[in-house]
Amino acid sequence: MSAPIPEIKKDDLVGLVKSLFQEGRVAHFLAYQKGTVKFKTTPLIAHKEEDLQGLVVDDFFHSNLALYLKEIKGRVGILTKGCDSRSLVSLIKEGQVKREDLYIVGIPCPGQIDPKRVAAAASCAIEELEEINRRGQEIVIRVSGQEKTLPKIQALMEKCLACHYPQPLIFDALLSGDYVAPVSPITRFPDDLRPKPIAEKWAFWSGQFERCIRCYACRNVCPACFCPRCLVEENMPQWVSPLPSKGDNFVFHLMRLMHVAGTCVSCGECERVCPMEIPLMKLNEKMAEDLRELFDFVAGVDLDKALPFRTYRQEDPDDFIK
Amino acid sequence: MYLKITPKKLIQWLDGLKAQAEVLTPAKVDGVWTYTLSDLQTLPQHYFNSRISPKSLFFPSLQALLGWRSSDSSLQLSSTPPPDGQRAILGLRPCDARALRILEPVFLKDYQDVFYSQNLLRTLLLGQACQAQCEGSFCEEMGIDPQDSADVDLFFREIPGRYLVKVVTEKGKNLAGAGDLFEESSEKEWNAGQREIRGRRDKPLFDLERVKAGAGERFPDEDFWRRVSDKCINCGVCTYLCPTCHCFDLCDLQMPGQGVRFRCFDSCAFPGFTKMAVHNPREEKWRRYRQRVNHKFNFFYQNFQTVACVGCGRCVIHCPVNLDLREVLLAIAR
Amino acid sequence: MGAKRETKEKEKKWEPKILAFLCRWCSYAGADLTGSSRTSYPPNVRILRVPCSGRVNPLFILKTLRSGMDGVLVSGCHPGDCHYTAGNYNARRKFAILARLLEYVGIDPRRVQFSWVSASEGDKFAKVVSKVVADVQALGPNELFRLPQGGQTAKGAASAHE
Amino acid sequence: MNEQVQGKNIYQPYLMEIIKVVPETGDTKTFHIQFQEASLRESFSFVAGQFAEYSVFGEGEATFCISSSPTRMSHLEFSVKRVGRVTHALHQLNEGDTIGFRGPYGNHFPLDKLKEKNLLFIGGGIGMAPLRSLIHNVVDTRADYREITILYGARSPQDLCFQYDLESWGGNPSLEMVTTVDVGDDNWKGKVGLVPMVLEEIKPSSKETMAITCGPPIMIRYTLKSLEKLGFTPSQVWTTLEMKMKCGLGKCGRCNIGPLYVCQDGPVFSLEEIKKFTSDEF
Repeated sequence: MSAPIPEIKKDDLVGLVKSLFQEGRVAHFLAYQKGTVKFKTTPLIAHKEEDLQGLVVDDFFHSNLALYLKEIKGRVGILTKGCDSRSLVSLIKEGQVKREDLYIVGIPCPGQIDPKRVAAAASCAIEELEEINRRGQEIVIRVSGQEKTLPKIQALMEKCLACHYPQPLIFDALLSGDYVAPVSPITRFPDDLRPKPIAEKWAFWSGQFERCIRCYACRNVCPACFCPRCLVEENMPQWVSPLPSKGDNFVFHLMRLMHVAGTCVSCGECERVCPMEIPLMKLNEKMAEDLRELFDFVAGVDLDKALPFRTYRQEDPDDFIK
Repeated sequence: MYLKITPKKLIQWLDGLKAQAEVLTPAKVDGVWTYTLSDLQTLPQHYFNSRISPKSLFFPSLQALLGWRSSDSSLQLSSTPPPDGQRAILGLRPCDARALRILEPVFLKDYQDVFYSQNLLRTLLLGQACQAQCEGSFCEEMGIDPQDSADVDLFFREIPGRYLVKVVTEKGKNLAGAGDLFEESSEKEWNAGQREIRGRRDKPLFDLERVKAGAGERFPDEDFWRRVSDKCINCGVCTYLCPTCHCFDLCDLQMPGQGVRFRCFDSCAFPGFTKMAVHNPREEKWRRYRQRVNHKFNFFYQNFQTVACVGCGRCVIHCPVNLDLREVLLAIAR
Repeated sequence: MGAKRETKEKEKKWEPKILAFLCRWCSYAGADLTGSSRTSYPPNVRILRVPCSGRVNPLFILKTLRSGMDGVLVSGCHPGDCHYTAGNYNARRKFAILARLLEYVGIDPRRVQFSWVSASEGDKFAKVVSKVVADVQALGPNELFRLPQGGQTAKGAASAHE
Repeated sequence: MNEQVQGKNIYQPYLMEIIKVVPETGDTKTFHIQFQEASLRESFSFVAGQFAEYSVFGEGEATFCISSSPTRMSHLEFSVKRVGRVTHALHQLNEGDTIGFRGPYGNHFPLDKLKEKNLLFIGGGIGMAPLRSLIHNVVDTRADYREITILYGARSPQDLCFQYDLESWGGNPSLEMVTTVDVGDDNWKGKVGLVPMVLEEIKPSSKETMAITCGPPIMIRYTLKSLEKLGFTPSQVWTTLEMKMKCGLGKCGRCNIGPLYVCQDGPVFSLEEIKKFTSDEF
């Protein structure tokens, strides 16, 4: 349906994975297969060579497959984009997976297309989009039989627009030939909420927290949320009530944020899967920026650098304490 | 009885309805289609269906059931009064309307849940025919006609310049019959208003009868359930968005001197759902997925002679990992 | 009967409730010194003794706010003085991030304050508490998470008209 | 009552006062409770085997059977082992405290099928609570039944609940009472051994006998096997199942075993019924 990520051939990938299975290098391989609805892929969890039949290479590699490392243990091969590879770095640092158990197949990422943004740019419903294709630096779409061209900035996921690590950071094999994914020139995606007065911030977030239905899709899809028993399931004492009320949702989201501080790589999966479209990436990005500014820490880029809450410096900022 | 009305007059009629009822219409709020109080400037455009099913207008995700005030010496309980005030919901799709009927025996049989029953009684259901097949949907496979419904009070079918209206209930008749905004129409005109559904599949994906039988037959097949639930991430999106899922939790919120007991959504996909002190009968993911599918297509049918699924497709398109219920049903029917 | 009592309560002037997490090795002793040296400080503070400011999980702070307290104070040993060498250094990092996040979601930083108070700083403790109480007094009650009103709350996610 | 049912809030509990707390073992207590509303003390009725939802306001609701007998209605009793949030909260309560009560719910022991039969009660640990309700009931209507044997086991003598009842049953010439523990002590005069083993040792006749059992899942599993060995057919064996319940009204959807709702179709089932279950998830 759409042009694949530059230079990546499905046959190369399938060939590689087959040989990994044959050599016993992996017992499971995580990749993508064609989704059952438009503009979506679905994770392919292959346990043997035959399972690779449905494997695809296309423009909708949305899922961060590292999430399945919570469940699937042992020798696992995994297809990773730049952001996903940062998740792997984080998980290795957290002791959740061993580097030697992983076989990482990297793919340089040209940015993932966001059908929601495309539909918004074309002022139609996603259901009315007939086709989305990548053509060079542009995205070509078809709505009611009419072709239309969108610049990347209107079509890619917001997180991709400010991505500084489109190239996988750790890998055992890189599938791309000579293609190197471009680093975004934008430092960060602008968040117009940050300069606003505090009352407006509360008005915004209390409205968002009010809408949360506590389906836990954000938590369950998050590779960094690997606790076998989440705090919200704890009931003696009950720290967070399961009620989807504004106050409890506030505690849940802030608590989750603090828990993934330093491990969250802003892969954006929480926001993508949120059925209420709560802009969770605003929170992730804000925290990522604070970590960078206060502690010079960027999540998932350096295997050797200590996680921010596992270390300290005497000269850490102190001005907020009286 | 059949009527018709122009869009302009429909807005006028709804505006008049506002005097006696809250009028909820579909609107996009924060990027999500919901039923919301309408200013009735225009009727919704590019509208397929609401994100969260309208069941939550009847069975809300958070419902206060009772409250108490307590001191050291005494405790006073107060029951939450049943919801009141008339309302009308416009744009209800046939699938969601059916779902409300499917939920009726759950909430009304044996022990009548006054919150659900009152919400039904106080709401005028204004259904609307679909013009295009929703992504991920399989309503026709589930025996639902996307262009007709007997589960509402009035049902609207859009034709160029007009809405054709089928009067289903007395309540609908009384409301539409009053005034002169509606014109007479006929069954013939109604039938002529039938439209080809855009994007409709040529032939059904599966046979529901086979699914009903197959779910039970497949029940003991652990490998099958393990395979189909492999990529499930145990979140509650499918159940919370579903128009027929109705499992809930009861939960207390205590603040100094007072508290409230709430009913809130719960999901069979969560491992904690059936967890007891020492034992959890559905600890494993495949058991939970099997429960969901069987509850809908097997157990619910045994108990209430209807399956608890209307094929709206919400679980299909909003599943974070695109675990497609249709494919599972197809595999069951095979 | 209940109504009468309610109006009475309303007439009473609102006083902020502050929960203070105090490290037992310094600020708790500091609070003690404040008392024994007869320095007065506002009675709005409920003190919770913790083994170290490092014990204060950000969750405690969130939970305190959610439980209806109007303000939170966390106080520990001055940098370099931690009984456990680095508990306060570690805590400081978490608090720095939490404080910024709270500000970002719209919780006024004056509601959640941090201080270093040693066992000998009885006067400082009184000052810190007075400031927190005055700040929160100025902000008014923490109504952010008021109990949804008993009867009426029914959150139809599909209804945006609450 | 009926006119109230219409429009009544089915989630609303009655208020009950705790009139007595009886410590049973280190982690189990029996609560004696009474309706605050005097009229309910008269009108309330239930059948042995039914359960109710008990609330500690602010902590939540939990499900327990009513462990007193319908033949002794001066007050109600229920017994609680301390395992989770609500049970911990209940254990904190004292005489005079208020709790919430919704019920009775569920089916009950098949008294009509037990009449004119020999009865064999097999209980383990806190599983004695529902049996106790029925035992008191049949003792109070003793003439309706033939021989009655009670076998009760626990981990140690200290873990035996209802010691006061055990004494009175033991002293009752019309009952045969056997107690057993996994590990005895110097003063222990009963048997030592697991319930199923002791059951095979005392060899009750299956002729014209109904066996009623309740206890931890592992005990039930082996007891059912032993009963089979002794010649009991599935229709002669009854048990009450424990599943997580929240509403007790057949709505909240967590106690189902296949199409059955334990809170409405159970909790009392015959082994014959259990063998026909679709699912092994209990």
